[in-house]
Amino acid sequence: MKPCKRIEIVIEQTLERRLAERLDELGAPGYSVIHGVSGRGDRGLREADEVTGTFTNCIFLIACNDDAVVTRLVEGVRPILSRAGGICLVSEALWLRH
Amino acid sequence: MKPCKRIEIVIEQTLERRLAERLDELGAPGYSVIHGVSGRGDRGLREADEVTGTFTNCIFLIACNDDAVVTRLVEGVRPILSRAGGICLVSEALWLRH
Amino acid sequence: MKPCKRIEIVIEQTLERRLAERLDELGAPGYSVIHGVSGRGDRGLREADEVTGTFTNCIFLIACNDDAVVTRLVEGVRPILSRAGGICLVSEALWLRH
Amino acid sequence: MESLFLTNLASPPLLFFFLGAAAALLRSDLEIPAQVAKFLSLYLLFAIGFKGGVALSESTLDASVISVLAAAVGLACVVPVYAFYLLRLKLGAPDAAAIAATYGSISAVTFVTGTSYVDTQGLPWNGYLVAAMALMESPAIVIGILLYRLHGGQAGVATVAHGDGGDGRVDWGSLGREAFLNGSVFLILGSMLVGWFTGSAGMDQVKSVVKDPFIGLLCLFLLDMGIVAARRLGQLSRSAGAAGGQLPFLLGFALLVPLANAVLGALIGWQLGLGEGDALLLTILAASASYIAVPAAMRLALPEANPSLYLPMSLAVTFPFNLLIGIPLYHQLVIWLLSP
Amino acid sequence: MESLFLTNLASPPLLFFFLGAAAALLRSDLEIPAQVAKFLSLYLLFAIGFKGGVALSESTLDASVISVLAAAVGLACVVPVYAFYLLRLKLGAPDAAAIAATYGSISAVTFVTGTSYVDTQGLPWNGYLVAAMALMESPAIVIGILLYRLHGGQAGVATVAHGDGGDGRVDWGSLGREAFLNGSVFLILGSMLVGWFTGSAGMDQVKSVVKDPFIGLLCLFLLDMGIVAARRLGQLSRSAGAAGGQLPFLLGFALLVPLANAVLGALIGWQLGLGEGDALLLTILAASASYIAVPAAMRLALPEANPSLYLPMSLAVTFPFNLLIGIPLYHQLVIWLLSP
Amino acid sequence: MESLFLTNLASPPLLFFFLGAAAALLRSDLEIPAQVAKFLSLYLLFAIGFKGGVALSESTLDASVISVLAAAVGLACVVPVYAFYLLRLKLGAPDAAAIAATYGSISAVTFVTGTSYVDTQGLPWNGYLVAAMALMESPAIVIGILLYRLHGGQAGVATVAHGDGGDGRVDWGSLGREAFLNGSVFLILGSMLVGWFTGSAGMDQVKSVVKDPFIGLLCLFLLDMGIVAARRLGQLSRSAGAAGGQLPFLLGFALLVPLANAVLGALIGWQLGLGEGDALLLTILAASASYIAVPAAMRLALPEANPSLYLPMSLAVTFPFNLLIGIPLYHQLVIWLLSP
Ligand SMILES: Nc1ncnc2c1ncn2[C@@H]1O[C@H](COP(=O)(O)O)[C@@H](O)[C@H]1O
Ligand SMILES: Nc1ncnc2c1ncn2[C@@H]1O[C@H](COP(=O)(O)O)[C@@H](O)[C@H]1O
Ligand SMILES: Nc1ncnc2c1ncn2[C@@H]1O[C@H](COP(=O)(O)O)[C@@H](O)[C@H]1O
Ligand code: NA
Ligand code: NA
Ligand code: NA
Repeated sequence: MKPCKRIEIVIEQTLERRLAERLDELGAPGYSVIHGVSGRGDRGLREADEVTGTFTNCIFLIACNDDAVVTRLVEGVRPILSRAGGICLVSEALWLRH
Repeated sequence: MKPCKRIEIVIEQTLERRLAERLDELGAPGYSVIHGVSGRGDRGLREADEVTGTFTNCIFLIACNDDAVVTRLVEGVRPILSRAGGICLVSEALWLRH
Repeated sequence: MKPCKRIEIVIEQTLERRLAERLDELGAPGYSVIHGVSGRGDRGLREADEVTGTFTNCIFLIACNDDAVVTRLVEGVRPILSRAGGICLVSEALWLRH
Repeated sequence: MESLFLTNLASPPLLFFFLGAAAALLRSDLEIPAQVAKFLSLYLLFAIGFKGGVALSESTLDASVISVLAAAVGLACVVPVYAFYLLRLKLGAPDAAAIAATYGSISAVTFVTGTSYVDTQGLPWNGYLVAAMALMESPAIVIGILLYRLHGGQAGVATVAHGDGGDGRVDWGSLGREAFLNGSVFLILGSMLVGWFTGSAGMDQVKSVVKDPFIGLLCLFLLDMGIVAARRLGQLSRSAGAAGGQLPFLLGFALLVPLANAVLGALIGWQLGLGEGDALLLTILAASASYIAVPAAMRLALPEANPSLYLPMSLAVTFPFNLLIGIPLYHQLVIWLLSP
Repeated sequence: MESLFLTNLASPPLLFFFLGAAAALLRSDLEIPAQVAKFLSLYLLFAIGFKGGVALSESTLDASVISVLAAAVGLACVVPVYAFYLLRLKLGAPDAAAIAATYGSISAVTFVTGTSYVDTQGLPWNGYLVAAMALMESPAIVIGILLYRLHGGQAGVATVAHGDGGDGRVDWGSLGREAFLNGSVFLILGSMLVGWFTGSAGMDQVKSVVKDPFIGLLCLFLLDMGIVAARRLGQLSRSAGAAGGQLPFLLGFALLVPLANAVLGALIGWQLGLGEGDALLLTILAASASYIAVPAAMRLALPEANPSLYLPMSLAVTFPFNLLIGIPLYHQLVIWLLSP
Repeated sequence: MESLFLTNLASPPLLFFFLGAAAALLRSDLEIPAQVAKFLSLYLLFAIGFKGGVALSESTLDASVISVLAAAVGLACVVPVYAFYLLRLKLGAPDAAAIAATYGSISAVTFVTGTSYVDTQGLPWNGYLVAAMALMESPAIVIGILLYRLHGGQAGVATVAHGDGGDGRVDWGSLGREAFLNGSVFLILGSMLVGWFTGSAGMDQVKSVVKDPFIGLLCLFLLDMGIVAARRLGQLSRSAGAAGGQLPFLLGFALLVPLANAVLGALIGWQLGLGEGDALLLTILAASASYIAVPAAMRLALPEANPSLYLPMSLAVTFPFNLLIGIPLYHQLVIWLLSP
């Protein structure tokens, strides 16, 4: 088990592919994406009820044990979030090496 | 990045709307909801396999940087959980301000 | 509220039932499973787009307040992950007793 | 009589239900995806509602229709009351109330399977029975909650039961919404209205969705119901055990109360002079127990009732019993009552 | 004229749209699962595309067809321009551009409902109108972005608008992909190609999916659209309020611009000498506003535009208006223009 | 002969497969929602199973049928053995075993597309071929695992391979469940039983689900398969590269082994004196490789085998090859063999 950061990003479904490409560019070691997430935030209710994905969210989970990469990821997604909405949380965890 | 609490609540799908309304009343700054969650707990297996939502869970994720609100939220959802089942976890995180 | 560990496991959808049975055997107090998760890792892109579940992931979330059980769980899932891929993260949280 | 059972047995929907149950018991990973299963249930309500509405538009709404509807609602109000007091012999107020509501209400899928049985038998039936079904869904929910308030509302956990406000008062607004605006009740009633309004011209436009694929899609839905029912059976025995060895009582209830209700329904149908098909459908409605509308509403109105009791009882015991044995048995009963 | 409205009113798809809206307004929990709703929308595009392609394969592609397609594309290029300058009177460049693109493009579901209206009226129509629809989807997206770059690209947030690179340049590759390879555009065009290639022999193989259940499935899809539209209405008034009390302006826009576009469309149809059915469908296309293809593309190309403005305007105002009043009104207009 | 290819090319299911592939290659965001795609696959198994069962109920189960079924199972046992030793030339035991199982088993969707080809050609075929298909699904799974145990079970990771217990023993219970109670195997067999039991009376009740929309829904499913196959192609080349430059070998295998198996299948069909349609379907079965049942089972039984090899090989190479070229080629072969 080694220490790592857990980055969670809630973002609009329509931007999933773009964020994934950005994470690849920025050197994320991997990521997982949860789909069909609804929610409420500054831009009001998003009920995940609509066929375009415009009112649906997804959640990215990124485990990263390199702090330099973590900083790069966070700074790299910041402009996307400030333009398109969403949130980003960073927390501590231990990563099981198998 | 500012410190915040991450509240996670696993609750039955049928109670999603009610919990969301309660969170609004209690002043949650926002929340995200993951759907179609299965699980096992004190009340046995819940296989997310059934059309009423009675045996399906959802997960609420709430980021909140005001500790007074966190306390209010936790106390406010406690009676729902003790009557209807489910769990609530609170952990530390950093919230990216964008 | 009592301290506990939050274990998160990302694993292939096809192995969901097997992991759940393993967790039961190992004495997990409960778990929640998020479905339809896509992602990228050492084994490349998994787009959750395919009918067998072979390229789809799920996420297990386990709250456990007994450290001995946590160790047993982590050691018990390690061989599954090393053979089938996936990741396991452990973090700290508080568990609301209701 | 034997032949009624055999015809019933050879019906694809029934066989797919048991195929699903077999899959679950053998622990196959066969599963209908949850969102599609949900959609199939909505489809069945949509189709049966529309068909009923069109049939209504073609019949005249006279006094005899009104009396059938009134009798149906009356039945749906009486059953939960007697069931509640019966259940209180062994169970606490929340569980008794929830199970009583479950058996007082009806199962749209049982009704739908009944209509396909009646059609296969070549018996005519009237569209207003769909209206009767829709009207029978909700009253038991309200009555169950009322009985609970009357008999248990004062104690313990119950004081924070409604509206979560801890003040022990019923939130009638949301109770009404859960009883009458429940998605499945709303969809049946709404589709019935649309069918009634657009009549046979409307039917011509949608019949290749509403009519033709009905039995085939019912097969696929029942395949899923079979899987789910078999999974829940084990849960029932565990939960009933945990609740103090009530399994025999609950199984007895789940088999005998539908029979009693069927007798009530058949007697009403006979008294009102209904035809064979109509009387049989009313009997099936009476005998059926809800496993979609009521459980969803009960989780909101009465979360302290254990869904591992009421849901498996109706879905995994009463429903297959009605499908396999009940429907032909009730048919026999109706034939016998109506024969001169 | 009155009778056109009444016929329209008695159509099941329209009534299910309003049933869905009623469910949402009454806060029923009725809901079509998201993945199924998405699939129903794909089905409608697949079916209308295939039908159009088969119809194309049976007609001759002569100069008159080309001129209709050219006029349709022309319309889809002109509308966003005038709409943008109109909107700039009250809104910032991003919102003006996104709304202009929304109204310059078309709504496939409105078109599809229009074809079922036209069929119900017994009017013949030509397959190339499906091609016109497909061609009208994308240009407005590109023009909307261009207008935005011309009029707002220099300021503030906008400098990091495209490609997220912060360099203020348009990423034409991904813009083109979002405009022309958008899933819904691609599926209509592709199905049209397959239909055109396989012709009536292909239609024989798939007609019980592509034709027969079309209106019934449209009912179920519109039920969902009604639910979603009613939910979004409230959002529109909140967002428009927050944007500085623009609600009356936006509502006026959402009702009057479609009317103006309808007049343009009808005039073009008349000038080109189209038949009643074709002219009506072209008018409906002109009047319709996108709520599937364009919103999805706008979120990628112009994330600073507020989707709580453009999506509810087209889905919750213009769409029901066209369904309920627009289609029969445009029909009246077309009859009046074409009558000698 | 050319005309067989052209007829095949003009079939909507095939064209929708390539439309989906084009969407993925052009990076369109077109996608069938996962749960619906899964349901469509279940639908196809349900429908083909039911049809086969009804056909069985109408034919007599004589010695010739038994010998076809036995030959089919024999083929499904022999193919994985020779394939395994061929693959071991270049690959480790786990990958060799998994790929051998994949090619020893069959693809229900290829079979289903084959039946629609055979129907389009106006050739009659017998229901017991569905039984043959169902019986050919599982043996290769068991044989693949046995070969792996025989040839690699002693080394490294493999010692904790089964039952995760680290004791190196095969868990026959769960292996059997994965091979024979696999959801797709179970659904075909079960639907076949129901079809066989209810016969043509059952078919009358469900034919507007089981028969009429079959090809149209196959189009939508193949659209999705095309998208997925094109996405996986890139993965295959990356993984095969990582596995030591095995891409040419694996591509050759994925194209030539099906051809060899087709010849085996056609010879058997000819020896057993089958009619043209039956012999062609048996040939198609032999040539097809599993991408639903086997991959799911392999992930459980042999997780160290790399799914980025065996899944893309069967889904993205062999499947489109069979669809586009294989089926008409095998038809030609069968015509040539059967011609006097
Ligand atoms: N405080 C929060 N906690 C959890 N999720 C949030 C929070 N704020 C926003 N979100 C999620 O992020 C999405 C977009 O947020 P926003 O851009 O603020 O509207 C919302 O729909 C929620 O799903
Ligand atoms: N220890 C746990 N870890 C993670 N999830 C849990 C745990 N206990 C319960 N849950 C989730 O909460 C749901 C309801 O729990 P319960 O009311 O204890 O049956 C379960 O179905 C699980 O999804
Ligand atoms: N660093 C990471 N952060 C989050 N999820 C990951 C990470 N690495 C792998 N995963 C998830 O685990 C799955 C399997 O990983 P792997 O076995 O490495 O291919 C991936 O498809 C992702 O969903
Ligand atoms: Na009842
Ligand atoms: Na327009
Ligand atoms: Na094969």
